[in-house]
Amino acid sequence: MATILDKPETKEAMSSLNLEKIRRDFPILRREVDGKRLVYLDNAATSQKPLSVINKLSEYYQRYNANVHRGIHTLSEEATAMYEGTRETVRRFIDAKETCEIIFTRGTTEGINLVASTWGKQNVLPGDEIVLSPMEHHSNLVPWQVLAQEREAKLVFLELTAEGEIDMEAAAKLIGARTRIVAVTQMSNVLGTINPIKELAALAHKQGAIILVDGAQSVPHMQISVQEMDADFVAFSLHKMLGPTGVGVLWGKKDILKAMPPYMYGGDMIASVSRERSRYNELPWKFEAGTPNIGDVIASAAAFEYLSELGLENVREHEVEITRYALNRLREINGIAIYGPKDPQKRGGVISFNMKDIHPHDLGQILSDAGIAIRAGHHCCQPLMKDLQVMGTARASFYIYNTFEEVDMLLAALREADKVMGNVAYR
Amino acid sequence: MATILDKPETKEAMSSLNLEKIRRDFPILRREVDGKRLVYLDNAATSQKPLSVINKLSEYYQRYNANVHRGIHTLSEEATAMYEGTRETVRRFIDAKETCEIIFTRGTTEGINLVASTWGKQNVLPGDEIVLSPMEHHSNLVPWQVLAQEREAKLVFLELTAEGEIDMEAAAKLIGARTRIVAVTQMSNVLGTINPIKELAALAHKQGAIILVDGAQSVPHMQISVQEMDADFVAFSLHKMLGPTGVGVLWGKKDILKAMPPYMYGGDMIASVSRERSRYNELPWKFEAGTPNIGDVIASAAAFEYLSELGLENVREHEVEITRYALNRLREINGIAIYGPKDPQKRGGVISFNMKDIHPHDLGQILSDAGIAIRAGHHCCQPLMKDLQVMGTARASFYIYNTFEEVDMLLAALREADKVMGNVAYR
Amino acid sequence: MSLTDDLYRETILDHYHNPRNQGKIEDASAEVEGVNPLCGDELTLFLKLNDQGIVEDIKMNAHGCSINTASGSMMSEAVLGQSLEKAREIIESFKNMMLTKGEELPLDEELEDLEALRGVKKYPVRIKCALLPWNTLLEGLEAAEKKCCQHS
Amino acid sequence: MSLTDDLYRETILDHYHNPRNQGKIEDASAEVEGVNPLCGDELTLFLKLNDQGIVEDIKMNAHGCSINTASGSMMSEAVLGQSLEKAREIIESFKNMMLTKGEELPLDEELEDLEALRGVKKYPVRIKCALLPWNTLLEGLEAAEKKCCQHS
Ligand SMILES: Cc1ncc(COP(=O)(O)O)c(C=O)c1O
Ligand SMILES: Cc1ncc(COP(=O)(O)O)c(C=O)c1O
Repeated sequence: MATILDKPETKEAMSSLNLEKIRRDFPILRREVDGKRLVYLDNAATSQKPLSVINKLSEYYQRYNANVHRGIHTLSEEATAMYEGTRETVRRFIDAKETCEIIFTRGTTEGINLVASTWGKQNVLPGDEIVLSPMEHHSNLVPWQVLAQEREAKLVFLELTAEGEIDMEAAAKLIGARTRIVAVTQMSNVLGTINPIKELAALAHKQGAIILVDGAQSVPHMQISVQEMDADFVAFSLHKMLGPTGVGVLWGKKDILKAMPPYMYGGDMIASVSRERSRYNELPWKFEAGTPNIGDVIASAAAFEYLSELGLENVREHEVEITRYALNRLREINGIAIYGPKDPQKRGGVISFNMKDIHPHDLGQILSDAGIAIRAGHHCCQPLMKDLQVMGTARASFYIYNTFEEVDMLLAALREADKVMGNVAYR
Repeated sequence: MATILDKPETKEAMSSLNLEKIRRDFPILRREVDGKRLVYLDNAATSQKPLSVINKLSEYYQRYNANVHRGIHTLSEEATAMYEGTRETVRRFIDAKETCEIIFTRGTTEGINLVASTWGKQNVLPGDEIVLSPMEHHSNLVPWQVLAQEREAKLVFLELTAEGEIDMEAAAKLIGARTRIVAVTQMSNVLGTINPIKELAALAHKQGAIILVDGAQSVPHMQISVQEMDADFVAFSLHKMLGPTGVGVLWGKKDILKAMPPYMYGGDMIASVSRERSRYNELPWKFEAGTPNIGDVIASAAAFEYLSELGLENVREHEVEITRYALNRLREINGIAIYGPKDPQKRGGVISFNMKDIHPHDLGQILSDAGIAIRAGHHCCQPLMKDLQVMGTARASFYIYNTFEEVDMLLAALREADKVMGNVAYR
Repeated sequence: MSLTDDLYRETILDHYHNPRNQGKIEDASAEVEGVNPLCGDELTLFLKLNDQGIVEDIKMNAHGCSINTASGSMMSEAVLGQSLEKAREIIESFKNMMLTKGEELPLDEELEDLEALRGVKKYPVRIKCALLPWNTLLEGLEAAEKKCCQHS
Repeated sequence: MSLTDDLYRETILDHYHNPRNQGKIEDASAEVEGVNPLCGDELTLFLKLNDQGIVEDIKMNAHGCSINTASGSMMSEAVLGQSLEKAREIIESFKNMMLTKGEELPLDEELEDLEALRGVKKYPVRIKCALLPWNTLLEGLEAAEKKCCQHS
């Protein structure tokens, strides 16, 4: 390892991606922060956007901005074709059977709320159980808490191993006859853990339950097939995968979506309306009330295309390697606690850690002053923080444009932080 | 009038706006459709966007894109400052008391659904009455239908005069002791009618009811003050007022918002979360679950600024004048039916009409082939179409960049349509 | 105005101004309604099958745009007197023409009139207008067939 | 690293590493909890007022960042032994310093230590960290005052 560490240039050659070329596509990476080059390691919060996405957005507003679906004029026809075309792009990307299973939302949070308050209200009865993992993001926890309270249903939590993986033996017992739904993240935004969705889906289906997958962290970083994993719902956010803010996708199995009542009511989701009563539109429009986020949906197509061109297997490989390198380097620091699986193959490119005695907020601040953007806090996972017995963690998360050199810069800054805080953890 | 008609150049001089200058700010207006210059008269569906908005969006993604609120690094601080700064811009624009009353939504539809399913479920009981006007958009009708069904409440419809204005004498009787909420549009997207919100608010408040204003068509086109009109809620969409798609605003009175349960659950809207229970965040974040539409909210600030710089009174004056001109010219056509108030001072720049025997779809298509974008159909107002005894209407709607010359082009194309359809309405 | 001319070819305008088989059938084997959610256009279709499953009569009550009306009118002519099976074949080939992208197969000679509607493909929104009568007919045939079977 | 140096001046680090008045008060007049929703930092504050409404004792139980801890520590020193009224004045001037934009008024001489926190203003997110103890104290004073009034 030592020789590689000495020559940062050669480290990049280890990547399955052409990082230099990729970085040129992201204008923000040329930005300086207080005179220092930006090192963006907050990708689990939101990713940066390539020019192709920014330009597509701009082009939409400069060339064919119009409201969709009901318009008969040229602009509206063009916008509708592009908007609906993106649905097909998504379908292919996640390997869904039909485009009518693709619902555009604002993001993962809205997707999960949609399911909890339509499917949930229809199907969860008093005494029923909703099974969650202890590593769920608040967005995949609080909607179920509220549903459980309303329905007098019970939340059941899966168990984690010491390395932060779901204990599948316990899961086989916890997912039982009263389970109506298993709602679980495919990749933890704190631990990085990749959960075995297919096995969990099998356990759920055996009990006649369904499974909802929070794909916020997984879909941007690895190839998924909703059919392969045999999920019933998958929700994810475009802003975490090179797309603009304000768009997400909820995919659901057609038969389940068909049986659900609508979520919001208004224009576009109706078939016909009289003063007292309305008939609702077909899938997917039944779930898309009002003017959608047309521009951002259309621009999202460029994000999907960018990732597909790189190849999701290359994206994943790059992240495994940079995570492996970062884990190794971080372990050099005395008094550091790193959470989640040790094997980079078993996790995503998200590393949460604490440097003894230094509050993550202080770390985050000092790193920011060095131009390095990481996240610090509870990462919307307060129950997990409690389980880990910490107030919060510092979190570095990688994406397709991050280099091994940036990991080195992180390390240097962490050492500097140690000094600033008058701490003696590292010698 | 005749002399003015002969010299299109001089007509523009009648406008309170510098149209030539404004048009240069909208790149899409230079577009050609099938070799004809685009004439965009579908502004009630969505408006076009000035370069300042497009550039602000692009700048956000190129310079300081980051997730907001919880981030400690520079980008996140910048994004948060801009995002929250836009709230203050909105507050000033609609004359709200506090920024915490400004909730960002996807659009009008989401805003109204939010109120119906939080305030509504808490406050509307069996036998209660929800008062609507017959000219409501589906977005301000269907959510109340569903609430009424769930709560065994009753929908009560106001009455319209022959010119499509709310009959205020009847309203004084229809808004009664059982009324819990009056939900009404400030400007009809079909008839153009401007409704007397202040008077309706007084009637509602006298009965202890509240009033929700659908501001989708009014806020973009006239100066409003939520305090002046004494409303309890106002919802509107940015995409109809120079802003990007995917953002809207729900304003509500603080005390009412405070007493409401949250709408969606997840990140950002919580104060603290344990496995079983959560405490919710303060206003306005209580109602903004998940990653918001950061880029589009920030870009919206440029839209508000653009309109404020023009001056809403000038915008309104321009629209009154172009509407007056268009109404006069349209009346030249034999066999045309024009809906809504005759006096342009009493209406917005939305003109719905039918040319006898020609289906609006056919009109829309033929106009589109001439480069002219209008809307044709039910405009999400099927009950009103039924009242008007039509299947749909053709609708031309104006905004700050439309010229009197474009009205002339509309007229010429309508005559051409008449010929194409083999009709003899116009001689 | 070439596109417009294309679209509003003579054939279409002829059927639009003089739609065939308008009206009601009192003793219909099936009566079905169709609606286009985008524009609100509605259509009521009446069908009468005889014992051999032949479309003995077809009538429509429609208030639609030119495309919708002409498409319905042409459709009624195309299926009147045809067997259930043949009617379904015709529907199939028409829908194929309207929905397939890329290579364009001409319709059978006896359906020549319908070729006039091919121009509508340039206007995606209006394909729904053209298809509404046909989708309604599909439903009608099914309903009528069920009824006939119950009779026997 | 000028900004960082600014922020983590000696005074702050001193209070951070050796926070004053940490612990509990068994017979407190008030015990209140504060939480920062953004980062989850929590704080329990204990207050003891005497009959004259003087802050006789103040203790805190906090696990926060340096800003939060130092701010609480300095606060405890600033209000210990002060009257309710004076304590509220101090809170007011500190909040003013942290929240006003534009012209900067220096704090009174006796609050000099607190000046060290002025640098936090450059980091909007962390203003909340600095304010948490103070907002919690405000609540605590109110609760304590109520209790005292009930006694009399
Ligand atoms: C009067 C009125 N209300 C509500 C809406 C719905 O707005 P949005 O589609 O942006 O949610 C519209 C626009 O379509 C409208 O014109
Ligand atoms: C695992 C996980 N689930 C859900 C979310 C919520 O996504 P969004 O904020 O885009 O709705 C996030 C991101 O913050 C996440 O990491």
